[in-house]
Amino acid sequence: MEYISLITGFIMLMIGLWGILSQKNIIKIIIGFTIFDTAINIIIISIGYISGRTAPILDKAVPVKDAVTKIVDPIPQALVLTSIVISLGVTALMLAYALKLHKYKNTLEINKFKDLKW
Amino acid sequence: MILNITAVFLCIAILVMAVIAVIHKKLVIAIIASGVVSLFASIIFLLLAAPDVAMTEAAIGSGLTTIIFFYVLNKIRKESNG
Amino acid sequence: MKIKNHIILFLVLLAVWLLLNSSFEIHILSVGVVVSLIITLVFCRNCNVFSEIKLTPKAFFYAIIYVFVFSGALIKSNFDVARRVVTPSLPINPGIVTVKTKLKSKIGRLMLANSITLTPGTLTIDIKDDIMYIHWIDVLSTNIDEDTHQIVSRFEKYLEVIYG
Amino acid sequence: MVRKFLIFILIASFSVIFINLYQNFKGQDKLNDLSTYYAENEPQELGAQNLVTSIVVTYRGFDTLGEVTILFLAASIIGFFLKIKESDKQKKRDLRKTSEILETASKILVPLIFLLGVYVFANGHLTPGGGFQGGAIMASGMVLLLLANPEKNVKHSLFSGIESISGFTYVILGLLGIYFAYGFLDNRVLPLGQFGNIFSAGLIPLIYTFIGLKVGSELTNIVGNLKETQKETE
Amino acid sequence: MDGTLQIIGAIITLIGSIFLFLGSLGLIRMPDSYNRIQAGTKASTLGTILTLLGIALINPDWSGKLILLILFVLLTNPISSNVLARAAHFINIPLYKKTVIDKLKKEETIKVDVSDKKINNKTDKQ
Repeated sequence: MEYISLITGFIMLMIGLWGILSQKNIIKIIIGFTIFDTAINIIIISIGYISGRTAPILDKAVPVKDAVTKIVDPIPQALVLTSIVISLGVTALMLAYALKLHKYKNTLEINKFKDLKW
Repeated sequence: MILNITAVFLCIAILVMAVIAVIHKKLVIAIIASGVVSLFASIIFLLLAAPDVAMTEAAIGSGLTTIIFFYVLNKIRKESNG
Repeated sequence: MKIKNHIILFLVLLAVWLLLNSSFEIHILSVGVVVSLIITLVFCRNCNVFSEIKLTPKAFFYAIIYVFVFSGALIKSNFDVARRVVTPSLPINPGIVTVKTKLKSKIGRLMLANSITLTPGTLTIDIKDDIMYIHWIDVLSTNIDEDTHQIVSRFEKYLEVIYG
Repeated sequence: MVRKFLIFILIASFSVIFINLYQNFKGQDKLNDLSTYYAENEPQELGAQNLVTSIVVTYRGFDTLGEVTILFLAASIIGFFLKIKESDKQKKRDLRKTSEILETASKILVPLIFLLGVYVFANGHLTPGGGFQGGAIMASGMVLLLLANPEKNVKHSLFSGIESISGFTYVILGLLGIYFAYGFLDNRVLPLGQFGNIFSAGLIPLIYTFIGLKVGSELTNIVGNLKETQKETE
Repeated sequence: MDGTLQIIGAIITLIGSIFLFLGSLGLIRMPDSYNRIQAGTKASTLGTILTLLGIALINPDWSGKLILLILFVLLTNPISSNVLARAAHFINIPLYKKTVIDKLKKEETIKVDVSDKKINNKTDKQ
């Protein structure tokens, strides 16, 4: 299970990287970034997974005494939880930049933005 | 065993959708494909025993992100037409 | 009239809260009362949706009958769609027709549109005043009165009593 | 052509790294020391059923504070970027009227969606869920309201007010932990209560409620900003 | 005794998934988007309801939340399909070529004519 999701995460990360580097449209580049985010989250979660164990919630199914032998690692989940919310903020920020750039240049092609090139 | 087979199918679907999201010419289809990637990723998180993360990904990754993309796309289209 | 709105919304929210928690402990009940009261006061400043529900015994009786009529129509519609999908020649004859409705209350019209969408071969597209535009997968006639009789009237006689 | 070749080389080198990483990955068979400590001592120390919540709110509380700050910065930068002129605000837009069905349905559905959001963050210490998820659900309720009434705008002052008040209260609750308990964001200010009850785990439900309100209003502000800029051109 | 309840639940879940499968088959076979929305809405509504009922029989502790989910699906699924169909008609997605009649279209075309005239007037003034 963790091997399958780990290798999916790696391939997805490379797809996202390829999208970021090879695409010309700014919106497509931002889509590449969101795929990159999701891939990294999948990798982190699958590193914390221990096969055959359940979610880190100590209810009826997992008594408090046996918690150490029955739950998966909760720390990566806590980190990914914050990472997803931040990724939404960053995506929205990038889209706002894209809107502003489109307003000034009236295009979304990344090759047209040469103002900082010399 | 059944979980592993399900995970393999889901992962193949995720990879296909990711490729579509990156290479498709139409922006609308690319955005929807990236939303579908997030939705399937949330199921993967559920299979990896992380229900908190699955809820967050389903609500934020596939819901709000797609809506924000569409608002921006709508705005850009109106600017280029008018 | 306005206080009825608030009370109905409050009761609906409290019922949803108790179903979500599926327990009746005093802690959960107290938190639910506070939360439902706040949400009711925030969102019900100018809502007039719920005041049109009639709270008579007859309406309650008709609502129970309506649930059965509606479930029957839903199951029938699914077999209808399944038959059309599986048949190799794809026997469809679609079109957009108009029907008339007598209902005045907003929530009644919403429920009518939902029921029409979930019953055999029909899909509500738009609703303007008392005319509804309906996409019909197998058009039998284009006359407005006949269509109204075919599609609307079997639900309308119940919804008219419930919502007015 | 050179560019494509360079991209190919970059991705190929990344894939070599990943193959090495994958070959050395054994898969865990037991928790590491820190997680073992959390799993053993959390029920006595903090009293929350959901370990992830206890880590997010208390053990790693500083991370969450920084994360909420980053989200606030992102929201305010977007607001600064997409500011529209006062003269543009008055212009009327000629929008398609929404159907009566959606308008009626939104009046019924939006309170229910908000109740669901409150349920998710009030039960964050017992079941999966918490402030971030509840805030996202509330923000999607606001999106439904915006879709049903396209002429209306988000009241930015109201949501900024909610956001700053809840952020301020969050920090104040953290400081109470220094005074009454053993450190910043310690939850043992209130009694821990019975394990598994809705009034348990000290301050965790309160803190998560304020995080939820803050995240929800920030996301609503972001969506509102991106929506309103549609006005500029017409 | 518990076993029979679970078997009944599993059978109901299976029937629900068959309806879901038929709905997705309809999505592929139907010729235009309105017919696709029809097939998708109906089959997915009943399929989801039956699946949730089956889960409620298998796991009676969750029945409160599942009843709530059923009510929510019944309320929201038709509304979303109505909004989709309305938007599709508004942006002029073409109907199937065998379509008999389109009464909504006539009014829309009249409206479009009026707006065109307005635009023409504006350009004349300029």
